[in-house]
Amino acid sequence: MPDLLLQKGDLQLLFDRLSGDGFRLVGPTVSQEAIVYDEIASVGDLPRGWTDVQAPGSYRLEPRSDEAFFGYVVGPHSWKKYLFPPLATLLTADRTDSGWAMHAPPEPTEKYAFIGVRACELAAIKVQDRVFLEGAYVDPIYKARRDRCFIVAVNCTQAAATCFCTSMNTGPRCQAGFDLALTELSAAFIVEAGSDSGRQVCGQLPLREATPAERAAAEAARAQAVAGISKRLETEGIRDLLLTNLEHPRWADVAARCLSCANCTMVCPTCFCSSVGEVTDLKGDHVERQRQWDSCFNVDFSRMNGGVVRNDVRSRYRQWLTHKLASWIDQFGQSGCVGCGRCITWCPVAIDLTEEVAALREPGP
Amino acid sequence: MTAPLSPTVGNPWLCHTVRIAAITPEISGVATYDFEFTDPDAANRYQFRPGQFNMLYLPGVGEAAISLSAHPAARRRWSHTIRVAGNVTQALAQLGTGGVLGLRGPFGSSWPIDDCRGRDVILVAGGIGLAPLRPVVYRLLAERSHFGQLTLLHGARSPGGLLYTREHATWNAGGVAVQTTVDRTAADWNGNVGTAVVLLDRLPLPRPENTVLLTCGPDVMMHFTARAALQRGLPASQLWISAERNMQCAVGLCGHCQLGPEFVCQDGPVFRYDRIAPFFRVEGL
Amino acid sequence: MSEFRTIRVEAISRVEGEGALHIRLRGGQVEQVQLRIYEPPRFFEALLRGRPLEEVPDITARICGICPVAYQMTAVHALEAALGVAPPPAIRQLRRLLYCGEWIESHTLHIHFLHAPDFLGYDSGIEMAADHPREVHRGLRLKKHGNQLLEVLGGRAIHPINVAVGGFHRAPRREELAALIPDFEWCLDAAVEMTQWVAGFDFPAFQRPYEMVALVHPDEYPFNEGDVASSSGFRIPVAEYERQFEEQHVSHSTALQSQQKSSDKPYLVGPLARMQLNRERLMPTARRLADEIGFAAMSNNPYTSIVARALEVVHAVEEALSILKTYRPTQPAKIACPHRAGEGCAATEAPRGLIYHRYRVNEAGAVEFAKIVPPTSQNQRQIEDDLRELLPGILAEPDDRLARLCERLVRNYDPCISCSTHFLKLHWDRA
Amino acid sequence: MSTKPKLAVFKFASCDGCQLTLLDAEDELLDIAGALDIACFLEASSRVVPGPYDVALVEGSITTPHDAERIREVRRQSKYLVAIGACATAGGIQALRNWADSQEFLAAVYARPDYIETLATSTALADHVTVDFELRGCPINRGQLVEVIAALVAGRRPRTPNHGVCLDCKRRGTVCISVARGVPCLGPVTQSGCGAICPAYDRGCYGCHGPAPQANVASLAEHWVRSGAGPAQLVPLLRNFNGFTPEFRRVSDELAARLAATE
Ligand SMILES: Cc1cc2nc3c(=O)[nH]c(=O)nc-3n(C[C@H](O)[C@H](O)[C@H](O)COP(=O)(O)OP(=O)(O)OC[C@H]3O[C@@H](n4cnc5c(N)ncnc54)[C@H](O)[C@@H]3O)c2cc1C
Ligand code: SF4
Ligand code: SF4
Ligand code: SF4
Repeated sequence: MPDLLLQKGDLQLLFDRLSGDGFRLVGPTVSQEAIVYDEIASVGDLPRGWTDVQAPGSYRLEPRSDEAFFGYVVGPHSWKKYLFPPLATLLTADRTDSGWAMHAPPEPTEKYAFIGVRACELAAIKVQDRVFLEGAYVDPIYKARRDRCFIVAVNCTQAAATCFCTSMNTGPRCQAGFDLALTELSAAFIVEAGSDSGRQVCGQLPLREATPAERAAAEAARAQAVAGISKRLETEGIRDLLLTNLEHPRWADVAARCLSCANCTMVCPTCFCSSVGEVTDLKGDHVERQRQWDSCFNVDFSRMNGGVVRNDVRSRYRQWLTHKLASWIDQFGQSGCVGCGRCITWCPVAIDLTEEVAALREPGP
Repeated sequence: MTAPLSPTVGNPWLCHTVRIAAITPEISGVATYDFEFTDPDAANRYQFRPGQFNMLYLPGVGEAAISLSAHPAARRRWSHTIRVAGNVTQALAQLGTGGVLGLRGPFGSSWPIDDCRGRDVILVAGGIGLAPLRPVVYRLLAERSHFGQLTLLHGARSPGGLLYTREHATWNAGGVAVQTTVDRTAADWNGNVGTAVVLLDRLPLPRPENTVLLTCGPDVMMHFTARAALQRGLPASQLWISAERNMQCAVGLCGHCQLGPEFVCQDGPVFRYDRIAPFFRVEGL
Repeated sequence: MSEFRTIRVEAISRVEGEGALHIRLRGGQVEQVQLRIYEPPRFFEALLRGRPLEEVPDITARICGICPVAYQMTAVHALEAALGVAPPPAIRQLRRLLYCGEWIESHTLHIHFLHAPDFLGYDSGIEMAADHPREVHRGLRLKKHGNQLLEVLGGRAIHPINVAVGGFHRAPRREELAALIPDFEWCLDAAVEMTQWVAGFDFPAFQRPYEMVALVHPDEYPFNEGDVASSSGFRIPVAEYERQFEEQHVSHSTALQSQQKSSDKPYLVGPLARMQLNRERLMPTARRLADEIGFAAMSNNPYTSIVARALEVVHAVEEALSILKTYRPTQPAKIACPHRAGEGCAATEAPRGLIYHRYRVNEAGAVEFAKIVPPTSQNQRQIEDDLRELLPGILAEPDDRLARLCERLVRNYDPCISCSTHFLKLHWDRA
Repeated sequence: MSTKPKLAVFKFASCDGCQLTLLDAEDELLDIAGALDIACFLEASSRVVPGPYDVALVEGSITTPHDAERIREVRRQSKYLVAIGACATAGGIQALRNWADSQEFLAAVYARPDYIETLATSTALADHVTVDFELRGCPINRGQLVEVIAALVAGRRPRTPNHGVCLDCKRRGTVCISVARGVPCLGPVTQSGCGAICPAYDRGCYGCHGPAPQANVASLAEHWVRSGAGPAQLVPLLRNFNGFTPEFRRVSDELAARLAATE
């Protein structure tokens, strides 16, 4: 299918089409002085005219000089909150005369269309697909949500100072894993379809084939993103580098700065750790088994009979970095990092994993 | 409305319900529980391999990973030997015979019994670590003629911590030489004093290259056991350990049990030593 | 020694905080009545000095967990006066809404757990629930919705986190408040029923010539604003409060007590005083109900304070509902409050009565001086005075019953003893 | 005699907010009263059953010689003693006196300071007696209190999470106020329990539940100083309801010393 052109004024028609097909739209909106993902009703909810300025430990929402809908990079939220909800009920148990009656929670009825998924985020969804769908066991909660979602990707036309998708081979160009992908030009979007459902939706929209000039403009816009990426993570031999340097002095150095607050793991679109807890009434007759996001940065995360395994910040930071960038490769055949830069921006004390890796490349004294 | 579940492998969070059929007190704070499935179909389907574990679920209290200590050929009733450690095990200890709880499993890797054929086998167990090795003992006894010299070295903190002592005579008679030792001696104790590693050091090893060692116990104990075995000439590929980590899902989805690149719940708990050694040795990993 | 009779209530129960009562009779005459507050000193006025003024609402909330909003509201108004700023009506309205939540919560707690058991003969609301399940469940639910309002608007019910000098840290979203409307509609009916229930209690015949003091406001039932007025007829701006009233250390007492400067006389603050001076400005349902149940314009019987409280719950629910229904988020939620050196005071109406704060701040935005007059210290002398009046008529009663009757009288005032910011050493009279 | 566990509630220097939390558990209160014998709870009941008690919930800090004695008596009377709230677990807001000249404090508030009998410090219960469980917060969280009671009734260890506020903040989808607006926030070093309300209401966390385990307060403070927040701003933030906990105290003292050196 050739590249198609959607006039900006017709973006709402795409939204209407998806709503008409029963999708609830979630996309970028401005809230709490950031661009966050939330349910949207119309193009009016998009962060038109806003952008983000990011640096290690800092994010600022700022107005843009133009009226771009998607003129920002990535914010504090990722799509995992819809696919792998921060809180989910796994099981309910009710006391009966003969013991317990246990039930799986009902499957969700809603289906979501994600609007504005970036290339690194497509990669992150793929990473979580590997974790939740492609192993020996399938997570029913993730699967029920993932099976039903429709993805409208957007190609980045700019980059933040914290982005390094080019190092991780995940972007900025959306290659696969979407139903539709848009590239924003000043007056229109170039639309690519990446799936049958995407092509079907295209068939119902007033699209025309893009001219070579328009295609070139899109190419140029996307190239700006590539040009804007300044951060780099050297991935050559990274698995062995990290796993053979488990006693490197740098771990103690970063531990002096790291707050072990878990922010990096919360904002990371691929981190998947969770804990299970019991929620009961006072009599304990009705019980819900709930799963919540958790993090390897929490002291109790590795608690077991006999004590806590990772009982200092050093071992916890080491767990995070080595898992993300090294042992993830053993476990899932790919890196756990997609280069989105969130953990750098949202670290309250500006720790930058690319700098930590660079330091680990230096031999210890 | 949600339909009552028929437990399947489809949703790894679903539980079977099991009833406590019998409780056998072992040592102080430890008892063996025999469970029966309330659903006969589930009972017919259920099988496990020595070394595997179940997640036992007490609604409102939580789940705990517990190894099967049953005979591997068991049908309809499966036993677990459980030490009171915290919330779940405590609440379980308060349930009597007939008590009903949830069970998911079996999960995890198993002891390499097939690799043991034709070889000498040493089992080294520390305290409750003997529980997951008991199914191995049963298998070795059942197929005694397929194995060489069989030894069980069992250590505990004190004489009161030695497990399954009432079975030791049968095991000895059946061809598994049981040696016990304690860290701290007591008035009526005239056996060995010291760790199981001391017993290992003293054990004659006629053909180390043809000996398999399986160990389960506290991390430090397994550590020194592995070191001693290597020094005695056992190849690292013939040492196996069973690791313990915090587990919440038991199916590789929650991240808690990672030990380096391994998920202890699915890649373990039983690991070949040469695979796990680079990580097992690192403190706080 | 036989001519002495000492009655002690070592710990008055079902009041907020802990206090003791000590009465000494000599030859059939009441010689001494002391309401003793043994809340250890917490030095709020001293520890506020040097703190950033923005922290004052958070810190003063901790004076009392039962009416933190009263402390927060009084503090922000006094500080805004010191800084010479005045938040716009939209913010005022949200502040009234927050106060509604606290009144509902605090009043229903007092009615069901502390006060009603006295009328119906129980030791506690929990025991009362066995025989009066409908009333207690209704009360619990009313209380819960009061707390929910505090939670939505204030972040949490005890020590809300959303109150700021200049307004609120964040204005609630419209849906957040709108979601409360159905429950508050239920609350209005429930509060009316509750009022009818308590109005039917048996009230001991006991009348006092109270000097009643409360804020008055031309168009509102008072929460945050108004002049200080009295049933004897004076009306002064809040800024003159300290000229009219003073806190004193009187020889027979152990705590700082407020009294009128000119006359040396005690006075009464709280729901009875507010009803007395502001009945005309109750919301329509509350006002109609007050007439229906015949709540006299001038109730000088302290036992009827439970009815006044119930009527104020009706009012608070009704006013909350009207705000919830028309609410649109205000932007900004907080006005700018640039630092400057200054001094300011404010009075508001805590559930248990008038509360007064005065602060001096410097140009760096730090507190230099703080004065806090909580409601209970103002009522304390009046309580002792009431007891002196009550005692001669009940002296024939055995000690334990006499003590209970006195305790019951004290509970009329809903005293919140932990809010006594000052405290003096006790001298136990073992006579 | 009932065989239900006997519960007592005691108060020391405090605002009553923590014990009020029990009465604020409107949905559970009557069930709690059914599961436990509320043997001594002056705020709610005139009925006082003498000790010993199975469980004591103790609110407030120790600030007078008399209270230092009384807490020992409470300990003797109680099988399982739970300290509830920042006053009881850290000395509370009134522990600010611990940095001050207590005589001067007295003189500032009272006309006759010689009448006041008080200690120079406000300290946590654990500084005086053995405490079996500490429930943090100023005030404590209602859900956590109900969990503690439910756990005690069921005979298990209460499940009150130990992690920092940030985790809850992110779970509820709040944008980090510190990163997105440069507002100093104690969330990263504060223990969870409140539900991360402050950042959700557009303000920084001020540490109601005290330091999280292994909190790296020094690194956070250093970061703010580098980003331009002065010790004058940070010292009061740390010296708050939980200011006297060792983690917050150490760093606030260092910052205060730095401030003094520059003055
Ligand atoms: C693969 C595998 C197999 C196992 N097999 C067996 C077996 O066969 N038999 C057996 O008895 N056990 C076995 N275990 C161990 C068992 O799973 C643990 O002992 C488990 O923790 C018991 O659960 P619990 O809820 O009773 O204890 P938990 O409540 O989890 O408590 C465990 C320990 O941690 C402490 N603790 C927990 N939380 C805290 C906290 N917040 N603060 C301070 N201390 C805390 C407790 O005091 C206690 O010492 C196995 C574990 C694994 C991983
Ligand atoms: S590790 Fe950091 S950069 Fe990598 S995917 Fe996670 S948040 Fe993004
Ligand atoms: S172990 Fe840490 S890095 Fe790995 S998925 Fe879990 S939280 Fe993320
Ligand atoms: S900890 Fe806070 S809420 Fe609790 S009693 Fe003390 S001041 Fe009140």
